[in-house]
Amino acid sequence: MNDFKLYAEANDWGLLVPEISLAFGALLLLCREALRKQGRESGGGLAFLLQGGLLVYFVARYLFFDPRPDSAGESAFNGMIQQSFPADVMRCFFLGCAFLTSLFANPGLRERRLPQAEFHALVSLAAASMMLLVQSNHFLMLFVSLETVAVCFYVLVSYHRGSPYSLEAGLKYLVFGALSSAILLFGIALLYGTAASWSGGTAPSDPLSFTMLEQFVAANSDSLAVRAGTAFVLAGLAFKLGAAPFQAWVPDVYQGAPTAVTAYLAVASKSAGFVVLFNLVTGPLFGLREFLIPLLSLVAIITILFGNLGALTQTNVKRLMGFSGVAHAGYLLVGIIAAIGMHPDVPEKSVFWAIVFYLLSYSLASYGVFGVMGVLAPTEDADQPRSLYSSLAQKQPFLAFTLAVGLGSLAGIPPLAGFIGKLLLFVVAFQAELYGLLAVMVMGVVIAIYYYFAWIRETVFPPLPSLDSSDKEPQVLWSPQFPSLLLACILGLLTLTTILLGFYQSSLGQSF
Amino acid sequence: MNEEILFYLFSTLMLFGGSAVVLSRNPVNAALYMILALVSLAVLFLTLDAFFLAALQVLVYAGAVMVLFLFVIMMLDVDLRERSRPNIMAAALGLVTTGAVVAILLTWVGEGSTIRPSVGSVPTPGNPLAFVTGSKAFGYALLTKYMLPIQVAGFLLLVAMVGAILLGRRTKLKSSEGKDGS
Amino acid sequence: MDGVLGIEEYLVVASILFCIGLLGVILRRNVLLILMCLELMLNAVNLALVAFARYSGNMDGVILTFFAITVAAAEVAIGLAILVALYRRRKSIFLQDLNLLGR
Amino acid sequence: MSDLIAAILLVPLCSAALILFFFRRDADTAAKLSVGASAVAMVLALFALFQNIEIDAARISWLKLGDFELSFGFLLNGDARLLLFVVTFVGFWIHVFSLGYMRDDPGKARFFGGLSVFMFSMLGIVVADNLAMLFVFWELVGFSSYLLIAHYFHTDEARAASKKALVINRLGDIGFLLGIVLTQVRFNTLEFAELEQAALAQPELLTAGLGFLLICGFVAKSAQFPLHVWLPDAMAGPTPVSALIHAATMVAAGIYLLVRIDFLLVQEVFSLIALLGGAMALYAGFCALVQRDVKKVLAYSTLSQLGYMSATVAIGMSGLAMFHLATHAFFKALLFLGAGSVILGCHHEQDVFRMGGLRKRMPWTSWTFLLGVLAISGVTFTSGFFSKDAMLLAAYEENLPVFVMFLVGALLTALYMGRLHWLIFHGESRSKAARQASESGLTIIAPLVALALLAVLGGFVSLWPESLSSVFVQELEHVHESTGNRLVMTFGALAWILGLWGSWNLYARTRDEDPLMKKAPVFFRLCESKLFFDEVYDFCIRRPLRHVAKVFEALELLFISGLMVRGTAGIVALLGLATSAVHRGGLRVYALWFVVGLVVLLGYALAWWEF
Repeated sequence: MNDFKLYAEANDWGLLVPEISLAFGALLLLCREALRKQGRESGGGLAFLLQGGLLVYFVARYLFFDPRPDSAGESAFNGMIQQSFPADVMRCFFLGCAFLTSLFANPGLRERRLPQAEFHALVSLAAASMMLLVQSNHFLMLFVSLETVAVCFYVLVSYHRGSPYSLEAGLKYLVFGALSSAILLFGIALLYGTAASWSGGTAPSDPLSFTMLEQFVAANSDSLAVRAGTAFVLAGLAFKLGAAPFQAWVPDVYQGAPTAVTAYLAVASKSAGFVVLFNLVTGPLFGLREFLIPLLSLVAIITILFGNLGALTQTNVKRLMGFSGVAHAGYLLVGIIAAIGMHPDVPEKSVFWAIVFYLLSYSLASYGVFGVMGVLAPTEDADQPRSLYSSLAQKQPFLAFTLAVGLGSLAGIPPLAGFIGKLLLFVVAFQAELYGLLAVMVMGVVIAIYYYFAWIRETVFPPLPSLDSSDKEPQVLWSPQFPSLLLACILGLLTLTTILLGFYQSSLGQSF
Repeated sequence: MNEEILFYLFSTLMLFGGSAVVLSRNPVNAALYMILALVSLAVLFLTLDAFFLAALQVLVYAGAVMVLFLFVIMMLDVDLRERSRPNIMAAALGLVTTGAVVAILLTWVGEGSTIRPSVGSVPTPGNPLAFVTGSKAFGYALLTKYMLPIQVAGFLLLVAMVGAILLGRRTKLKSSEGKDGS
Repeated sequence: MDGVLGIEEYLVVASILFCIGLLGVILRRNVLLILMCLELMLNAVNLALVAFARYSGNMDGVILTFFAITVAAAEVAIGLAILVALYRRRKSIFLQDLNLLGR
Repeated sequence: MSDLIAAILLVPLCSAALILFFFRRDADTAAKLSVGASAVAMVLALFALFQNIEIDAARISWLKLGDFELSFGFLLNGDARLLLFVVTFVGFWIHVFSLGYMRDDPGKARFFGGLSVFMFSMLGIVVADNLAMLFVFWELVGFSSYLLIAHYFHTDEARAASKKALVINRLGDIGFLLGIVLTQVRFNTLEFAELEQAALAQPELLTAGLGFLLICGFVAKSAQFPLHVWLPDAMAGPTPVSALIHAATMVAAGIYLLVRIDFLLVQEVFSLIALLGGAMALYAGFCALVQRDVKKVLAYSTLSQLGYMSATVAIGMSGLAMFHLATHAFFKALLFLGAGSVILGCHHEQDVFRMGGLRKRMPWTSWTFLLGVLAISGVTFTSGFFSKDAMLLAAYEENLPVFVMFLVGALLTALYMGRLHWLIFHGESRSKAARQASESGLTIIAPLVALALLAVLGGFVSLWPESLSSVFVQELEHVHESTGNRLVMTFGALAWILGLWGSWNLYARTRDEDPLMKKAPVFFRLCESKLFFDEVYDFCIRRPLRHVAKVFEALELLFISGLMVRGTAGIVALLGLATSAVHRGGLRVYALWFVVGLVVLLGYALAWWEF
């Protein structure tokens, strides 16, 4: 039993303080909800406080106490967890996403009289498990935290349970989520089984651990079982990313989910998927790079084309964001391919920085856009035609400006953060000599400008009175409200950061 | 030899049950076939010396999950039989694809080892996670090496519980009922 | 243990069951049955995992199976809850009636 | 020093931001702010000019990834100083003019905000020290131009024109961007100073292909053949915008780009530019001859003058091109503002055949306009004379066909400019609006006088400060030493005398129809149809290659509708429809997708194994 004792001693819970505090915060929220008096609705104050506090904790930790830009990372929990600077950045990122999601969702929940405490608890738990997901260094840990994220999202997506749209979206997400987790698990089983029963050399003692699998895969890259397992694992992950041909659920689920959850799904869940994919392809599956590069390139090309072409004809802006999210996943996949196809003398870190920066710019812009959408959303959240935004600039210049900057950044208009993000990806793709993918990316970006600008134009320019034959005055069905002060400040901050990051980010990347 | 007979008998039963789930039109029948498949799987676990899992399989799946299914079927209490035949195209594509999956798996089968190591009742010192039949080692592993995942799984169940309560609760909601059926 | 049964037999059965589940997900229109078929797929994977674990003499696969069962149960619980809620709104659990999105 | 440059850039930017955020409703404050900003920028620019220090590049790193780095920095050499002065000076007076011209416009705040954005981005192009930064400002200039052309967005004309300008500029910019990327790949730097050294060190890296890609940006922005079609349409914008952007500064940015990167271009590229420039000088002259809209005449005239400049750069006399750029900016801005004053006086009548006799009613405008006409025609001792004469000389020495084209172009210039002046200011008033015209206020007249002063005196090099004239003075002396000096000057004088005399005969007593239409109908039709450009194009290219053209058309639809042209439901839209058609919400269809994807992945795994 001595070995088990060693195992037990390797569980260093101190490393996971943020995750543990999030989980306990969620428990606290649930308990308080259970004990509260009838009729008194508890808000999300505690959740905001917790998530915001942790964010500050992280930032402070790196600013003042423990700047470790170049650490190789440390392994803990018997190889379940691998901490490193990039993973910490992503933990921060998820905390930020959770904070924004809770904040953006609150007004809608209050208006619909839906329980708030549970929502914030679920958002916190999802954030905690995503934070574990990006640190996991073991397939079992990966599977469990991935499923926890997924289960949280099943509930969050169908949270507007009064709306058949939301429930339908939840159902679709669940069915495909379960399908993809079965596929992922089969892949894991294949990799595990071949590694564990490998007779060629010394079988790894822990065949689920990334570190051990890396050696095994590198030595057995021509085994069909390894390839089939990898294909299954990639298919399972591609679902999370919304990469083609596993993208079909994306527009529906994005449309049906509550807007704040859509943002969370689009940004945090997808980012988690990308970081996991990055960890996998540069870690355990690195030995298969010859096999992976053409495969992922194909997936990336289809994804970019599909996302952009699909978005082109959408008039419902939530579906449009869904399709465009698929396209962004395609661009990010190019980054992933660059990471494995890179020249050996180009550091992997610069690719990771390109991906992280892209995620960052994407999340800032997306939260800006989704935030505005949330403010303007009609009673039925899923039903948001583009015409809802017509001449918003005249009614609510602030919201219109936020929206325009967000969309501009997503489209990649030069001075904004989104442009730099795309540029960084272009640069890494160029350095990795992925010229074909580069061409597809450029094509995608060109198409994207069209649909983003159609929306911006709808927002900024008033409709023409008599271009069409019908001379009807556009009916003003609703007058948008100004968001609460806190929300407005956050939106302003997002916009400002999007603009500033376009000008100043070169030194941020040095840490990677 | 016993083992072999058990394997062939119950894998046949399991595959039959599985196919019947896919083919039966009445969900109640499907649920019962499903229980058949799951229990057969538990027996297959037994032939693999995974006694603890076999028990778990019967308890969790056949006991809890399938009862939940049946409960929902009874609760909805309507005619749930499918009227339309499955789409031929879909069926063909499905068969082709699934056939491809099987084919690929069969191509590979020769690669693995086919000899089972003998099973001890306690883990050896050098290899604490060697395969054992007892549930004690199972517990040890879960509470030491896999302590973190087990905690996460606990939260997963919590989320599932909270979610099920939230979504299943029947309360008056300010909703857009008017849009239903559109 | 005389080792007459090889791991192939288990894997063949597991992959056939997996594909039966997959086929069910594609073909069935009743959401309840789709959920059941998903369970079948997960069970097939479990069988493969346990067989792998047994034949390689490594415990981790069995433990992963334990987690897979947990996850499957949680997914079913949520899935059925959503289904019931949806049934209350739409009075149907057939796919052709549950298709408001994307219109 | 670089603080000073940064300040010049930031002042218009701040003004634009303030207008955007705070003064959208308060149009008067916005206007004052914008004018003030341009005045401050001009004063600062003058400071910068007289501090004759070569700038040490204080560079700010903007983007860094591995060994790839982009930065912001300033490069203030002679060309940049000259253009800095021209842009701020002309810009300031056009701002002042706009105060009067746009007084009652409902979109006044938006207009002045746009002007400030434009000033910021144009100045950015001038001082940028590397191609990446230049490109960013280049795009910003295009964007602000789009906004300003679309100022009267309620008219179809303005909307179409702004779209056309944007699309065509984007087409050019794609080539330019590719060229920049290629430059980065070849030389591993984008900085002008480093590039120049690298180009000298490794001349074998310079290829015609690189050059052609790089000049795409110039061709679009300076409206050279075949991307010239947007500029005449862009006259749908307000007149001050036409003066500032589409005559004096932005279109000249293309020339400036050529001058900045001339070390990257090879002989083949230069030959092409020379040919295109000379042809454009001629072609646009013919087109200008028959236009009825006063602004269109000036637009074609601009095209023609840009042709002069680009051809001059191409024959190796970039200093002279910069000289003409400066003088052209003065007199062309003057002419446009004069036209603006006339349009304002005639209540937005733009047809020259419905004007006439304005000499007495609008004396200031009439006299200053006349000075502008004389300058652009190259009348001896006006600014246009000095710069055009020098260009003619240079062409005479270096490239005889271009010289001939220049000469005929000069004749045409005098002809159509004279026509414009006689038709507007002489004869009888041919419409009610013209009979009721009157001079506008001081904000209109002051810019006219200021610019007229420079249009006349700007040619005397000795009046220029040393820091500016150093750009061209050497080349100027060089060409004047050449043998053909007398001959060319005589030819030049003949050209403007003949042109003005001819126009007087033809147009001074016109009633309300173009006399050319009667006297030389064939010629008139030829010119009116823009030399049958479209028809020839149709006959030579479209008909025989209809099938090929269809493919190109489809491609064009694909790209242009991708580039935000609304309403062109091209292939992309069809594909888009097809794509979204498979996302119709059917869960089983999605599941099939999923499984097909899985099979593709697995099949790939299997196939890989087989190989």
